[in-house]
Amino acid sequence: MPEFILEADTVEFSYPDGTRALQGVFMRIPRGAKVAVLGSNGAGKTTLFLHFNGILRPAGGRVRFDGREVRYDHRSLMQLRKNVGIVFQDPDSQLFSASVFQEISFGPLNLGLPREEVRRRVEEAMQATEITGLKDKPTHLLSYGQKKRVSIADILAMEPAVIICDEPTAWLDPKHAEQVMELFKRINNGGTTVILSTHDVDMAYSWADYIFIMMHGTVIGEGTPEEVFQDGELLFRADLARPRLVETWAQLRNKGLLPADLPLPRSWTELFELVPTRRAPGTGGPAPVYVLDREGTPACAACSARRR
Amino acid sequence: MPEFILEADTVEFSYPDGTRALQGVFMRIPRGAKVAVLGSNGAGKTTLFLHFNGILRPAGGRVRFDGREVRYDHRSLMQLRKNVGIVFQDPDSQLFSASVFQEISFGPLNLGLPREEVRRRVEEAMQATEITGLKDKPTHLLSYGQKKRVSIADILAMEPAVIICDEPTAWLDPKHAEQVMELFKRINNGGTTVILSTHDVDMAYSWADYIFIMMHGTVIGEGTPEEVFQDGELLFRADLARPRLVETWAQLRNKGLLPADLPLPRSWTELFELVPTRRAPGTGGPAPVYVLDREGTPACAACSARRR
Amino acid sequence: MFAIDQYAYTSRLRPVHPGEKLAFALVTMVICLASVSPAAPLAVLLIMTGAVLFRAGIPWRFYLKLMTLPLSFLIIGVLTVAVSISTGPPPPLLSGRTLGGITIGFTAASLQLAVLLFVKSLGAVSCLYFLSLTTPMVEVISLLRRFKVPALFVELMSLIYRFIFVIMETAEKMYVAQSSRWGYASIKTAYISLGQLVANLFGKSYHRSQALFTALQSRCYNGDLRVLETPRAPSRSNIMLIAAVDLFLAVLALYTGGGLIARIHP
Amino acid sequence: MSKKFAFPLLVAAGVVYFLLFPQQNAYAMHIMEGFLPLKWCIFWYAVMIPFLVAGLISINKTVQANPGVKMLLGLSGAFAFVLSAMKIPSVTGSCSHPTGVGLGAILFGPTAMTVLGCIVLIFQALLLAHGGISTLGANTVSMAVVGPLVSYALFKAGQKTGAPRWLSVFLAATLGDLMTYVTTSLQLALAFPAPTGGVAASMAKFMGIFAVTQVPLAVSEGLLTIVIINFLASY
Repeated sequence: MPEFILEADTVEFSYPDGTRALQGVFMRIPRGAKVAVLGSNGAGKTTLFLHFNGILRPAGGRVRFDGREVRYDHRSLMQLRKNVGIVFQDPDSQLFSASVFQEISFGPLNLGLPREEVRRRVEEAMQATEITGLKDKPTHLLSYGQKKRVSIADILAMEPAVIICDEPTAWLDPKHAEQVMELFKRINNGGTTVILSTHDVDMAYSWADYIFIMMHGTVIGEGTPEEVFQDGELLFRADLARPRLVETWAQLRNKGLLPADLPLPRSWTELFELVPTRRAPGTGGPAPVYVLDREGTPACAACSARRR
Repeated sequence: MPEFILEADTVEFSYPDGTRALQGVFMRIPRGAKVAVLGSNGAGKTTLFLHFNGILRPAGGRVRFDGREVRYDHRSLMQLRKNVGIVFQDPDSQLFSASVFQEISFGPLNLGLPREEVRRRVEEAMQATEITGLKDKPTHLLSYGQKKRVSIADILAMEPAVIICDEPTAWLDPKHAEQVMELFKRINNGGTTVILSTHDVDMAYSWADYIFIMMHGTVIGEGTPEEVFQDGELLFRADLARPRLVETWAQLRNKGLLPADLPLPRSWTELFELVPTRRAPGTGGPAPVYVLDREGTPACAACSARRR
Repeated sequence: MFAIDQYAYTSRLRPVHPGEKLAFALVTMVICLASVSPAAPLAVLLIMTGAVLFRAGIPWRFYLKLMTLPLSFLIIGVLTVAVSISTGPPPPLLSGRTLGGITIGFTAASLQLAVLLFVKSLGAVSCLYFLSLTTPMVEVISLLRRFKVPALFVELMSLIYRFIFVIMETAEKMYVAQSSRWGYASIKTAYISLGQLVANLFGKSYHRSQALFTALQSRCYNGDLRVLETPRAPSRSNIMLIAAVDLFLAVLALYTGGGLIARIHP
Repeated sequence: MSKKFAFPLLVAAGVVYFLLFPQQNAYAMHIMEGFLPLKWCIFWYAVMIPFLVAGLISINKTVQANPGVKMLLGLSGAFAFVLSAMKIPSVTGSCSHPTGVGLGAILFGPTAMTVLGCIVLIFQALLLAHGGISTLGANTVSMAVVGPLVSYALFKAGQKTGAPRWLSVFLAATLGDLMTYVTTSLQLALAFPAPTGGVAASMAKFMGIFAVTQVPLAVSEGLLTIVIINFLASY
């Protein structure tokens, strides 16, 4: 089995209006990985994704799936789209059915699967995205976050080998954004390769195994989150901020509050665990501060620190 | 002059389909303030805004502008809408003209102003929003961010006393989002009261003077950002996360690294300035770390710390 | 989204007064259509093509592609006019066949008419392209407003023009989303998907119209979509040039078209 | 080239072109720019104007009562334009563009369709290079007056007689389509009567030729319109 499930090899593409959207993109997606593609609006992320499932055809270069070059006859395209599913950014333009159940069954039905299999897949996809309760609701009455989940279930039900999601957390509040990212972690645990595009560096840093940075239609950098976000020059060129977490870590280390030889933490919890507690002189200890813990129940920070 | 420019006094409203969108909203907007209204989709923010300029008429309760109760005859409504402008969330359903110049001239013309005055206002609004260069471009060739600016200019040209903007940063990437927030700061500096709705707690925390939290059609909490975001119980009820900055500050204070009696910092720079430097024992000083400074030029953190 | 529209905003003739361009295109088209010999239409085709390629700076490849667009209609239409079918005694055919008492073929007159029709159509098409490739729709609509076309018609035109692009974009997004879920895998699924797409698009258009109405109301909309026009001064030299070219074409049409000639040599 | 071969060669060339570029027949029912003689252009403009004025007056009345209708009509017109720019897979295997005549008449009524249809035709000429300015009158009469009137009448008749909805929708869309094509053929025949046999013979020629593309298109559009109306009813 090839190491890379999807490859873009010097892919070129221009839109009819003359915009050179992709200018020789070289990108290889490791099988089974959690990949984030970072870049601002107009960097070419969405255009590249549309090449990955054959909606767009490269003007130059090649796209390979599972080691084989993509062909553009009807049959090969259908095969590719069965294996590579895209969740688009705006759920409103991809939900069209009267009910959530019908909506999710659209893909599997088009694949020509038997009814029983379609039903099984829809149920599973609804369970995975935690929307079973919405089964009979009309799609246009759902909240934005629910619509997002339905649009992910849409693709899950086709059981693709790769799932691509364009800006999954755009316009979600932090809480729901985190839930969606958890969902993609679970999907990835099931063996599916997951590719997300985002301009949220914090999210990319804590979620991804591997990161590509795109700009003006090319890949200008790639690597593990630690590599990418410690490369100041690359971030500067890409016009990206450092993740808040890395920034805070660097500042604290710089202030001498963290040992210099520890690896970068991947989550805030990890970071705060690294910071040693210091008793304020003259007081019996730090003042209690109310923080929300992971589950969302209010708890006294001092207490929960002691519990740990 | 009354202290509050806009007041909603136990406003009730139901949509024809029976949804009870507002259930006794009590909200008073301080004159000249930067106000953020926080709440998830469906909390009633947009419905409330439509009451503030008389598009919707409360089923119960009162709306007051400048201390006087709003009346719903044609003349009073026109007067109110002249003073309270709303920038809607989706520029594609606000911009009705293919010409940017004509688009912006619509509001001032409706106010019955002479042509010369209309022209002056359109020019000024385009300058303030930095879109003068787009004057001869058709709306459909603009990027999303540019359309957003045009939709703000639409309202600015009417020179209202209050400008309301529904989810100004939705769909914008972080850089453009920050530019838009800067724009609203400038507008506010000119004396205009600005009300924004958002579900971005980080943005609300660093931008607003005063915050309202809405849920299920009522205001469940209000106060300065410091007050609101230290009220763990309120945030929990509102299903909101704490801003990262507040969270980090609380953690550091809890670890005894920050004095307990200092006020909350309003920006990350402020926070890091509060953290005292500690020399690691046995080393000559902290190891240099590369960080991006505010202007985006790469700089050694240790050096820039020393420069300060 | 539409290449013609984009060229209209970027062509080198964009700064020219839209009234001059409209007048040039329409007067020239009328001369072309009124002409009864191929000479004037051919001259129109040449002049307009020259103006589009060299004055407006439209790439010739694109213009050529545009010229082939009406060809299928033109060829079929012209052939239909040229061919005569008769069951009676065969007319004086230039070329043709008789099969089972039905004669199919060309007559000299029909062939002549077909050739004339062919060049006249192409000439008129070049006038249309001159207009649409150099004059943005926003300015055409402004002209109509000034010509006292009913306000309702003009307002509807400007709304429709603005929202064509919005709805087109939505439709394209939906189409792409459906295609990536096998929506167009077979003829049957294609019909269902397309039906679903159109029905959704209609629903979205309805909701958008309501949102637009609310937004306009909050800007003191009182029933009229009034906007401020930027006045533009016409250029005297352009008007002279247009008059000269059209005068030349008119004389050419009259002189070669039999009008004048026929009266002198009956 | 000998005159003897001129005819078969030209016909063959036409047929080959026709087969090579089937997608370009999509808008075949718009009479192209410049194809009609000047006097017929004027004549069809004159026929169009009363219908257009009647449509505007009727819309104006509705708008006065309810100013939001103007936005609804604007969006509907844009919707109609986008619809006509879509491709439907035809029952014959090629692709064509729907006219939207039947759907528009059912959704918006025939008077509004005259105004919207006329504007859509202007944009098709100027943005897509289909149809034309000189032939706008003729095209409006066939696509935005006759077609919608026939569709609307058939749909209403179907409703009154209690025919199943799918049947009245299908008949309205298909026959509305076919009537636009008959009207166009008549317009062409009037402008170019055959030397022997006159208008009738010419009309037979045009109808015979365009039937190849238009009959399958009308059936496809009829089927699609049923699907659309069914989906609309389910929301």
